Amino acid sequence: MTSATQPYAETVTVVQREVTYAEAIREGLRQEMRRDPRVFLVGEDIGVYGGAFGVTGDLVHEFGSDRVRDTPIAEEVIAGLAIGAAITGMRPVAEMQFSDFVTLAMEQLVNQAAKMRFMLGGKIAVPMVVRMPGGSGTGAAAQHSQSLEAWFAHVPGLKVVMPATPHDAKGLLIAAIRDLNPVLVFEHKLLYRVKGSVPPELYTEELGKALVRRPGHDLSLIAYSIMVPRALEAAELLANEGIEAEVVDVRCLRPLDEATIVASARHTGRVLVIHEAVRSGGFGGEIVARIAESEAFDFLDAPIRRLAGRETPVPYNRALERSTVPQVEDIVAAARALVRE
Amino acid sequence: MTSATQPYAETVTVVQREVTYAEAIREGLRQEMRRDPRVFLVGEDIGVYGGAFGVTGDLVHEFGSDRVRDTPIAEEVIAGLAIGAAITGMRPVAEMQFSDFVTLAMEQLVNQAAKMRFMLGGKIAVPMVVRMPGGSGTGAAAQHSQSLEAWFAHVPGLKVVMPATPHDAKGLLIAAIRDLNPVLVFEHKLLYRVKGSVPPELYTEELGKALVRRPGHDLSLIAYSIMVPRALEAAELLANEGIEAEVVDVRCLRPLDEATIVASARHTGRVLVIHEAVRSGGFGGEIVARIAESEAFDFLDAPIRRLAGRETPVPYNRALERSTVPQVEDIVAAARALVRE
Amino acid sequence: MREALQLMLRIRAFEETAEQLYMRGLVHGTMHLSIGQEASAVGAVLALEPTDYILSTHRGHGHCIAKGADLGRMMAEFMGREHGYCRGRGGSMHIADIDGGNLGANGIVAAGLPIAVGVGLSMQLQALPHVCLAFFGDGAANEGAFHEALNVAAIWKLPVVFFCENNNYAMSMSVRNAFPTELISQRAQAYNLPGVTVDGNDLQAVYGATAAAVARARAGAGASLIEARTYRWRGHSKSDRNLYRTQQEIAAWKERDPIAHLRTQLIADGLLQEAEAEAMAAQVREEIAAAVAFAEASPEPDPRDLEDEVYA
Amino acid sequence: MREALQLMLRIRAFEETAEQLYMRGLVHGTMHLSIGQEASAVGAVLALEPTDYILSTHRGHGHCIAKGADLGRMMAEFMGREHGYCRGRGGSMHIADIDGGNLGANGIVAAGLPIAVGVGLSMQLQALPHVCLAFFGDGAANEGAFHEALNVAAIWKLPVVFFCENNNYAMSMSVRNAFPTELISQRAQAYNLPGVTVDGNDLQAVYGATAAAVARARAGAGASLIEARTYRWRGHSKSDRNLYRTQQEIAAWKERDPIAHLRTQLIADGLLQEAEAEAMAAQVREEIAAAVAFAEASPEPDPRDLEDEVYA
Ligand SMILES: Cc1ncc(C[n+]2csc(CCOP(=O)(O)OP(=O)(O)O)c2C)c(N)n1
Ligand SMILES: Cc1ncc(C[n+]2csc(CCOP(=O)(O)OP(=O)(O)O)c2C)c(N)n1
Ligand SMILES: [Mg+2]
Ligand SMILES: [Mg+2]
Repeated sequence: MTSATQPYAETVTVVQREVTYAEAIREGLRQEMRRDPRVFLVGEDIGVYGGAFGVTGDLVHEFGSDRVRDTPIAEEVIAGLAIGAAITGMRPVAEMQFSDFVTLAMEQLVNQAAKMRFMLGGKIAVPMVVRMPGGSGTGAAAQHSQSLEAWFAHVPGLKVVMPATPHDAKGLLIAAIRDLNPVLVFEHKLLYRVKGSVPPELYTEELGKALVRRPGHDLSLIAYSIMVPRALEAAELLANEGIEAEVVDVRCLRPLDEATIVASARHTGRVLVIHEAVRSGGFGGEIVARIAESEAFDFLDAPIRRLAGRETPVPYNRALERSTVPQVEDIVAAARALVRE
Repeated sequence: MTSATQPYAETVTVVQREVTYAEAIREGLRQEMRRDPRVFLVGEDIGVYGGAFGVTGDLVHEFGSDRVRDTPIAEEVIAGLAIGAAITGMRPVAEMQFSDFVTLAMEQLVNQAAKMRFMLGGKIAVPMVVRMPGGSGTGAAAQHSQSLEAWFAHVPGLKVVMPATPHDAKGLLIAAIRDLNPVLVFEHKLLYRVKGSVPPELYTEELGKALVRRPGHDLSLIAYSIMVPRALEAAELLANEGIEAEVVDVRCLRPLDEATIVASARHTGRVLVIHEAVRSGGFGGEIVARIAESEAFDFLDAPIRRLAGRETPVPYNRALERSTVPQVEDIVAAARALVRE
Repeated sequence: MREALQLMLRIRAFEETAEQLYMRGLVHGTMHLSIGQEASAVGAVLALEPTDYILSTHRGHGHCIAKGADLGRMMAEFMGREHGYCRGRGGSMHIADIDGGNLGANGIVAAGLPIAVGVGLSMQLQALPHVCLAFFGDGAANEGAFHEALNVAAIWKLPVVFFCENNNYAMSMSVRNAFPTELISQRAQAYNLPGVTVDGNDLQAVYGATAAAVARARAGAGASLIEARTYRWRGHSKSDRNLYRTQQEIAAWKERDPIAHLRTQLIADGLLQEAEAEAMAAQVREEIAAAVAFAEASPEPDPRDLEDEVYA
Repeated sequence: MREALQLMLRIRAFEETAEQLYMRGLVHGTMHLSIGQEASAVGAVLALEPTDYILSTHRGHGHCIAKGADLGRMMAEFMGREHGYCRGRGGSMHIADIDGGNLGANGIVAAGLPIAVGVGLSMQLQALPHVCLAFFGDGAANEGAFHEALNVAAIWKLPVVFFCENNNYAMSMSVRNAFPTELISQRAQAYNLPGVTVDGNDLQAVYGATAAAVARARAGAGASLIEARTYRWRGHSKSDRNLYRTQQEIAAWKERDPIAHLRTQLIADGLLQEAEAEAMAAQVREEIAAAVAFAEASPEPDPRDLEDEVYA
């Protein structure tokens, strides 16, 4: 939580290698697997097929089908076996092919992985990772497009990571693998092909640390995952209108870097919280509550606003689908309205 | 949403029959099953055993084991069969023996029941109910004591009911059974033995309507389920100190009666949101956000506060367990602090 | 049997056209084609009455057509249009034809099986004579839902037919690696249910096995498991590069084309003339062209009041 | 075998004492007693090496004692005290003895089975010679997790022993109503695993079957399913009024007391004298009394820093 005293991301000045979010994940997995023989991958079609979204790619060729392990379609066992392996010396990285399928693994993740350490009086650690592609935008309809991160942010014992950039996709993943707790990483399908600068070496990004991606003083756009690049794009457009938005990338929902969020709210006095997940019961409510409960409350110049997914399942048709999730223009409009309040 | 214009519950003046929350549920089931042959009950040990908490009691003797149907331990099928029966003419009322076991039925409830109508373009309705005992206080430890309602309040297509009194346990349940949508009813284990006045006839309570259980002007205690009686008890103690708390019983998390909540916040200017579920990611965040986004924002005299479950799994030891969940004295203390802010 | 051939041709043509539309960028989303599996879809559904139910899968176009769905409304749904079966909300993976007894394709593997138990129970409780046939893949047979559903259907003697289309792969996972046994139908024994394996590319074999299971279900004798061995000619979905199987294997299965097989048989049996077969194919092509035209003429759905459609 | 008798006596005495403590209102929570099932717990665990793992169930006191747990720390946990195995956080349903290879009781039916797959896989990946034995009940065998776990353990030939304690009831659900087959072990065939049913009240039968399965697992030949037929004398938990079974049935099973059976056998075989048996029982009573004293002397845990213990 050093962010409060160090509020702005350092500006990258040197030209760096650009790789996609998916490649960054694969590179992180490859490097960590080379470093640590305890790490193995397990999931559906992650081997020869290379993963439904191509994330694991050719890893099976380097590490073999023992360490890049295809399973039958059996999500409960995928989660459960990660637990069993984690508590007996391994470092499993499991994949749910779509995050929607985690509905079949809730018992193992929530009742077992999250609680085991606490229930057993601290006698055990459960160092495992579950990677899950989430979000809409690919026409995959209601059962393949959800954003369910809020559920897990509600579960003590789990950590929840939402990387927004290729850099974070790699660094937060490595940190997650080395973490001694069960960590869920929600990757956004539409980000997989987005490029960004990624250091070629192994590195970690601290779990539980938000980042101010863009400084500003007129309002705070608090976002995570795909809503970060959208908020940054919106901020550029807003800047053309003379509105300087500060963009905070939450990065990790549990543990949550409340200090950075509250500092930004206090600094700008106007807050728009943005996520793709359905608004009601979404994690945005938690962020709003943290601000509303905090010392920033007295510095607010307008009601806190949320911009989030509509109160519907995700529809198939492209225009319908697009309408259910905040787009850049929606952020611009909501921000504009907020600074006028 | 008539609540905004009719903010206070009518005071009950005639002496009424007192029955327990569990009896009220059973009576509601019995009467509705007599009225509507499509209604049947399904779950583990609900027949001869009478239910793990004795809720279904002797119903099997009146309706037989076809309509009060014991299942093997197979939560995914319990949920799924309710869906299949609901879409082909029946009115299933399924039970999860403990709400924690719904982790095994998330796929059916969230991906199927909630979305079916929408995904199929409105061609179908899924009139089913899932009853689930939740909450802590019985020494059942981490896997039998959770409060998971926030998850479902995040899912469009589901309705989520949290009855706080025997009256509501019956009336909201009947409404849930008659509703054409999947409705989840979270019953609190510690409430099962609590008595209250319950009309002997069949009646429904509207889903999606909050109730001001006690008027007051110094602060609003916004609560649901077991926290309602605790808030009312706290309000009595606070009244002795000259603090008049208004107690709002949310009753239904989805649909949410925002109008009643916002009206109370605006009226008192100070809000304490209370629930048993873990604070982070809990539904309290949603309630706070609704207020912080609303016109009540300008009427707030203090930051909105939440009082909720600690950030841990529920421990076994009685004192530990008690410490993880808001008690009457915690509400009194938090309310007192809030009015002084 | 001529009807069967026509249905199979219709499915093949639908799938090929769907593929073309997809290639031409006219479809946003995913699709799972059932080319090569037409006999299992048609053979199974022909053994049902119109008032019986089916539950379908992500690879569901064939089931839907076999159950008598309107091709135009299917195509419109595939293209996400307002006049599609789901008004463009569901797409390929969720096409349903409720009035026709198709309770819907499903995007979640094995998810239809617990629902089928409920449909069966509902029939039993209402003393209705209808049967529920649940399609699922080989991959689905390794999900927990399969086990729970078959067990409950067995103990309650529900009128359900569990119909497994074993096309040898669950995405890239070969049945050789996913199953410790040779036959999926063998699992029926664990639930004391009849279980048979049939050549899923042989329309009559599929029909026969299903008819027996349906008769049993309708007679109140309970559920059955059928395994139909077949093969999908196309990749799992459009992102599939077929790295997990050989071109040789695909070619060998194409030799066993269920449509050619039935056609040859009907002609050999004197039930069909070459010319009739050609006419049938031509007619199907027209039907599909009309379906595409219908779909293309259908308006885009309106995003405005989407929230109003979530609840009944 | 004398060791086995001692362990069984210890379990019985622990359970009886637990029950008394509960009756006296000294325990806040629930408990599931395994009185009558001692031979299955002990017979199974005796076939393991100390370095092997077990996964236990809600009815887990017996498994834990058989695996060599400290009675005082168990009793302290049961009473929710700081010196209990879980520092009072877990209670009866979550007692674990990690150092002793007991990875924990579990409050969720069948939840240990997927975890056991992971332990087995972990051993295989690390080329360690240890075996994982997962206890579960008849009720658990109808959960989806059972199916997924057995299938995956089978295809990967994991060193796991699936040990089903069939005590004829899952709470109030009789196996007669919950299963369409006579034998649960028959389900092994669906996964091409060896499956046997043994008299769970016969220590030697249990031991023999388990030893064979363990040897197979350790040799790299894969998993097995064992069904041990037994009976719980007490209700499912304390709220049970035994409405689903007859007193007659309970009495008949009490006649088949596994402890009396082994004791008689040992004496008949000349491996034990009456007096030794008495001395053993007396010693066990002392152990349990000491365990209670230890538990009662153990402090109550402190609620203050609970949040700090959630994460490693
Ligand atoms: C629960 C679940 N897990 C994984 C997937 C992703 N997925 C979709 S289809 C499929 C393969 C299904 O194989 P099978 O059941 O054999 O059907 P087929 O595709 O061969 O027709 C997979 C893994 C899913 N949709 N649902
Ligand atoms: C998933 C799940 N469903 C239901 C329960 C409630 N429950 C606890 S034990 C039990 C019966 C278990 O039966 P069985 O597996 O035969 O074990 P036994 O109690 O007979 O030892 C039930 C229904 C649970 N704990 N977990
Ligand atoms: Mg397949
Ligand atoms: Mg049992």
